[in-house]
Amino acid sequence: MIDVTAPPGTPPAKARNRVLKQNRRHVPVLATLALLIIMYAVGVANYRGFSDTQVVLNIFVDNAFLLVVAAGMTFVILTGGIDLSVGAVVALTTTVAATLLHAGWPAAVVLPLVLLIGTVLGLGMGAVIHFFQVEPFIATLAGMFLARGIALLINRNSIPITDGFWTAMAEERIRFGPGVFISTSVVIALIVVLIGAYVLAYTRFGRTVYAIGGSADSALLMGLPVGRTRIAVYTLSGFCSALGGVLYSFYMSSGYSLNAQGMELDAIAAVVIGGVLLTGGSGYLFGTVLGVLVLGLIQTIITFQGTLSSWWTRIVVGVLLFAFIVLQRAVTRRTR
Amino acid sequence: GCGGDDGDSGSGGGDGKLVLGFSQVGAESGWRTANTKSIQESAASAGVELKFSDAQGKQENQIKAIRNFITQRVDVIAFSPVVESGWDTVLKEAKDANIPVILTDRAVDSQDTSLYKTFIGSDFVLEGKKAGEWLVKDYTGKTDPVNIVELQGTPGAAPANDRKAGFADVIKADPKFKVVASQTGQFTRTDGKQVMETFLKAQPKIDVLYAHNDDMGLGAIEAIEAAGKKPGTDIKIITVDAVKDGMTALSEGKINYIVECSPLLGPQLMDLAKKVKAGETVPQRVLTEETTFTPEQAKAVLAERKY
Amino acid sequence: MSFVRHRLFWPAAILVALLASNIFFSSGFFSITVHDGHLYGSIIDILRRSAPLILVGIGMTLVIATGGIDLSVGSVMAISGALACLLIGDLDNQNSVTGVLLACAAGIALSLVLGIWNGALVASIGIQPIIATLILMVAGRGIAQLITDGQILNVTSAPYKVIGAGYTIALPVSVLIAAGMVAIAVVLTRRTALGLLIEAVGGSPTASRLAGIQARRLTIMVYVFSAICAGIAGLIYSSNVSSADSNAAGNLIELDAILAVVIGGTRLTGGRFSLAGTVLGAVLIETLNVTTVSIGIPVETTLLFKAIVVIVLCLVQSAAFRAKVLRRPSRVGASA
Amino acid sequence: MGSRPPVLEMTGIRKVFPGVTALDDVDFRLLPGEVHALMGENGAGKSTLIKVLTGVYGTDGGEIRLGGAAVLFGSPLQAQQAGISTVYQEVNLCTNLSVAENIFIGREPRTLGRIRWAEMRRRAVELLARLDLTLDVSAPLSTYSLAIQQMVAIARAIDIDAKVLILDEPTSSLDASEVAQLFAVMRRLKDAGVAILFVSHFLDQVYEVADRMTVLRNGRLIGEYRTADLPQMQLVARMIGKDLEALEELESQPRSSARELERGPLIAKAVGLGRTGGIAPFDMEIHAGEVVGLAGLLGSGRTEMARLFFGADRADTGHLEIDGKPLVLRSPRTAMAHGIGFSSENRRTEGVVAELSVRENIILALQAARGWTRPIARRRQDELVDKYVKALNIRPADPDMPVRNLSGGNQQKVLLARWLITEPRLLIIDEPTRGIDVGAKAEIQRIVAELADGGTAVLFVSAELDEVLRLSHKIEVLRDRRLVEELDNTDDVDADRVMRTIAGGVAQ
Ligand SMILES: Nc1ncnc2c1ncn2[C@@H]1O[C@H](COP(=O)(O)OP(=O)(O)OP(=O)(O)O)[C@@H](O)[C@H]1O
Ligand SMILES: Nc1ncnc2c1ncn2[C@@H]1O[C@H](COP(=O)(O)OP(=O)(O)OP(=O)(O)O)[C@@H](O)[C@H]1O
Ligand SMILES: [Mg+2]
Ligand SMILES: [Mg+2]
Repeated sequence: MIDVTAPPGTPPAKARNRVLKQNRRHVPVLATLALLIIMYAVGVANYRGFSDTQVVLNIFVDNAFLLVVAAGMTFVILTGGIDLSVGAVVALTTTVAATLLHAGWPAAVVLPLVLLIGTVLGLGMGAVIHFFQVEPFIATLAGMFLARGIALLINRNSIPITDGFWTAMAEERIRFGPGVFISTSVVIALIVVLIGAYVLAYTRFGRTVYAIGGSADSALLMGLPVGRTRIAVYTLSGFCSALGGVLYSFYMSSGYSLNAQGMELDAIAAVVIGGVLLTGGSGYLFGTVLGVLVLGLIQTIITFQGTLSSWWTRIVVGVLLFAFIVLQRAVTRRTR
Repeated sequence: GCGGDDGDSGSGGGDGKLVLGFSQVGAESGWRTANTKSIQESAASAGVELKFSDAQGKQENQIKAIRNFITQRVDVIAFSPVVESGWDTVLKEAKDANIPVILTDRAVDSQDTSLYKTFIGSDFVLEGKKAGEWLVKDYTGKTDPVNIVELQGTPGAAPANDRKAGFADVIKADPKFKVVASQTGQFTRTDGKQVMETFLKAQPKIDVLYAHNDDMGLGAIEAIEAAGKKPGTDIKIITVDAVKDGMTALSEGKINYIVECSPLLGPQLMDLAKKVKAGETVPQRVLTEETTFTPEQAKAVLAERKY
Repeated sequence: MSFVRHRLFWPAAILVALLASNIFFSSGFFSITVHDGHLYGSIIDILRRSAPLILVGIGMTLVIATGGIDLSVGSVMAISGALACLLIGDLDNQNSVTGVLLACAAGIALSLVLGIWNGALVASIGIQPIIATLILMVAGRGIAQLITDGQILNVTSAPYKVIGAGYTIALPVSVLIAAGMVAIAVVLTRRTALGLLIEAVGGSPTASRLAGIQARRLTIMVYVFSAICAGIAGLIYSSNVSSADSNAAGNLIELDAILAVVIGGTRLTGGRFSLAGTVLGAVLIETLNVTTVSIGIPVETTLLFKAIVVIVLCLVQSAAFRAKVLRRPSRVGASA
Repeated sequence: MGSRPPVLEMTGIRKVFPGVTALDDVDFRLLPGEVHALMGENGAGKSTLIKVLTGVYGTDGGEIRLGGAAVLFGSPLQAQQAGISTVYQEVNLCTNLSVAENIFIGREPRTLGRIRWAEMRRRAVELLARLDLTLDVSAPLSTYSLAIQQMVAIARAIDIDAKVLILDEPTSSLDASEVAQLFAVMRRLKDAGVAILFVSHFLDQVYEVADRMTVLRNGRLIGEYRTADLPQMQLVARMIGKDLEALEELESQPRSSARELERGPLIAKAVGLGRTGGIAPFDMEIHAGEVVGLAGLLGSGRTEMARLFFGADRADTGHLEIDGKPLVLRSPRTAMAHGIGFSSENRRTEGVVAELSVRENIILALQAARGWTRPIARRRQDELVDKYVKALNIRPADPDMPVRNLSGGNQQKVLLARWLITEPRLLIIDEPTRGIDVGAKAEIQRIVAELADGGTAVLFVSAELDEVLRLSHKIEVLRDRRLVEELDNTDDVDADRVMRTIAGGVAQ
């Protein structure tokens, strides 16, 4: 055995770096925010009426449901999974809600019921993924077919919602001044985001989500409840999709089995643009909010442009997305 | 508003030019593109400033676009609804902002008809009925059972639902007509062809094909030819739309009957927009000028079909 | 018993079951006749219909093996078909074989460029694959529509039609093309060291970098290969109906392709891949599509039927499920 | 000995993997307040026994009793709840989380479910201080070296209030001082009545802390002994199943020294090479046929130095000269093109590709160097692989076994074989003997010596100073990520002398 005559190694002066390091972890999110503001400024400079406060608020109003769905998706992606069923669950929720309301069921029954359906679907997918070790992609794809299949079976047509509560929620506006308002859905979405962010940062469940994303094997060996958490995450995503579906049906005042086609991609895109790694374990819910805003802002710019043909619309969306992502990448790489 | 003063986004009629905000469903078919073109061209020739927005097939995009038109204070809003339901809220907002709304191509199922000024477009149920009526007439006097296969549009889309319903409504009167298979061909040629291939193998005898649009019918024709049968003779074909390719096939006798669904709403829409803006009363519902075609009629008009 | 343990046993079993179920609904399902000098029958149809999906699937397999994903395949299909049809439409003599070949070459060349674009975004700029290819997925369809001016471009070229709807030596040309590409892919990956290096990069990017593997070049290569496969699939798709429909071509094919890859036993996290598995997966998916039509599943329930098949498939494929639910003695424990 | 009832008793344990019987009728007992060493060669089944015990794997037979009651854990979580705290062999932590979280996740201090971050960080700092470690506990764990991560894993385990503490090769990359620190903690816990299961291939360490030991060979129980009753040589004989004479030979290792060395031509020369935050600029020469050892404490920058020679990290000052020509190392590939090979200390994340087979892992670097268009013929692969599977005694000797199924030590051998077959001119090996059993370690040392004799330059990094002293011609001593001295390994250089330099006590 070697005789240790040396005094314990002097610790390197690390404290100085601490503040820097903390900030460094937030660079991707801050860069995204900065780019978002720049993009907004470009819009203001180019289009009349873009500087209207309501333009910004409309992005929230128009994307409240996406925000909620993406929040659930963030949890899933943070564990390194994916949930393709969200769009279909939104559609199913709107269809079921509209059908039941149409049949005269009271809102007080319909609302919890549709939320429950989404949650149970999520739970089922989570259970299949955990217990039978099925890849999340294929399990949630089956969930997607199932949810949309059921919705189609219930009704092929779009069904109007005339229920008092629903119309009230749809038309209720929280006004900050003349022509400056948000809808109740925005409030609900923001509450969801705040709760989600709190859960991720301050609860054992939230931290386990990050741990699983970092390394599920390690998390298991560290004695973390990997299975339970994973199921919970898909359940949560199912719930968020259902809630998103409810907000969507507020927004549309209708239910339709073909609603929200491709919303899973929008949600995934929002999450990833917001800086969450698709492999899991890294990113923030606030980033997801920014991701949703980026998508919303691109859409708004397109509408304000107002002269784009259908194909140019698509090309310009792609170009804006490209410019944004590349700049984001350049900024975060520089500071690393 | 404040901000930049680019000339290109001139709003609120200072220069007297009518500003029309139009939200299109998307560019999902040749029919739709022709529809868009018609509107753009007639806007230009009618001196209307057109704000065009493509919803990429999503209702939420369309609602966003309408909201944006309201914020930009256009003079008239027109749109082809992606689906029938769910427009009340945003239409109320338009009403509150005193912007008249015109629906094109597809209707909305709103209870409150004051939310829009008028609807211009086709009646899909009627189209299905016309298709059925031709069939009934064609087979009058015969008693053998008639096996029909149907190529439906995208499940859930209004034209698919209505064309199916209208057709079914007419043929149900006579029990000899039997729809032996009905599947979706997604309104596309490839799917039409592939589904028809399978029908041809799964069904021992097919007398009639009813396709919800020309494209699926054209795809099916290829499948029928590949199976060694003669479209139009061995299997009678009825389609809806009357786009140029369909009319060509009709004139060649490969299709037997086409119910027109015209995309050329542009001129009528501009007229209505001007009237609405001027405060004139307009009818609640304006039907597009449409007809039906037999092969002979098709030959006559084929030369002047542009779309 | 050893074939039961083969990783492709269960998908193959489902495939056989699906095929067999047809016999109850259409008696001639398995009959193959000679018709106009070529084979004719449902089985041939299935193979012919699978050709584009097989092509896109094998490209996707290699991309997924490196740990990536390619969402742009559908758009690349649309672009290549549109360009080829545009060029053929401009020919003085549409039946000129050289003209058609040049047009096809142009379509494939453009796909190659698009592949380089994807690969560069992923490997050189370091954007997450799902977002990098999402850009082309969105913008690409716009580009295709731009090429066709939003119309369906018709061609009346007999040589072109051969690619997607023609026959040589009694077999569909499209199937032969797909088989040829599969053969090329197999030779490229298994007769050279490409397969090993791709699996290493997908299995552990850090370890492969330290082993001296040029991950960047490999990554670009697989995206290029995927795009070329998609380009060829696009030609087959458009040639089949002698027209380019920018909107429908390859719509949502990325989902089917990924599903085929996963059914084939390649994991989405990258690493080990199986081209044979993907081919089986693609044929299985198309068989499912044909079966829904041929056994007369009503439109409203088609999705539900698919959902059930996918659910059964993913459960039966899961060893955990078989061990837990089917109560087969665990092979791990039983041997030796 | 029989007076206290065992806390843990495993009887007739059997565990079968496809093709391998990892454990066959193994009995094992753990008494309260003892340190019990589990001994055996690489692949003997030590880690498997631990994983069966803690519910990572199910058993194929046998019974486990904890405190007298039969138990069967379904997951490590249940084992942990029952009072078994475990450090598994490879560092199994979540490197994306902060140091503090890695220590406390699952047991965070909370009020009403809300994690008290500040308190958690404070307690983490205190706990690490007990192991004599000062870290920025809010930095992600990935910013620290493998050795530090190992310490963090230990910190996590000892803080769990447990009846049984299991440490599977916790010291494999630790330096003497950290080991001493760990042993102090272990003794304290032992005195408090905790039963400790300890696995290590360092016999000295085992004899220092263990009260009793259980020996496994090829998944079978050989016996249970009191440490005092079993001399080292006999232990080794039991482990490898050979007689004593064969062992004597193993032990008589040649000691390289500067005098014997005929220096070959200069191969690599570092000129002011350095990287901010990694290692201060340094100069160094490596000649053909020379073994250069790096010595230093945990985190002193040995790994960082080795990585710069390979281009695994980009240097931001200075440059490297190969054969007298300056070379900018942009990537490991450039280094390989110039005949440099590098086996990383972190075999799990930077070394083997778990999914691939033994064969594929071994030929990987050679194949990468040849490019994808020139595959290595199957016959040649078999030759190469067979040779090293035999030479390094890789077990099971099945080239088509996925590497993930190999025991830790065998994975390390595979990694080493990967670089040996590339026949580099300069071989950089960072902790090549980490987790390797005595027999294989001797073999690896012999191979290194032979390589040097054959004219290969070797840069050798090991936390085991003895090994460095034995093999190197020249020792580079590092302190606080700075090269402080270069010692020719002459007879008057010994561990003491090096330690003093490391500590910075004496100049000459
Ligand atoms: N998941 C697995 N699948 C198949 N075989 C396995 C698996 N895990 C371990 N083995 C085999 O079981 C045997 C025992 O391995 P184990 O990891 O227990 O060895 P060990 O004694 O811990 O060795 P080391 O000292 O190298 O860590 C080895 O032959 C190994 O190849
Ligand atoms: N005591 C410490 N405090 C803070 N950071 C440390 C400490 N020790 C090491 N590090 C970090 O760990 C990294 C790795 O150091 P390196 O791997 O070169 O050390 P080493 O000499 O190889 O020692 P070992 O591998 O035994 O830890 C360095 O980047 C350094 O930032
Ligand atoms: Mg072990
Ligand atoms: Mg080190």
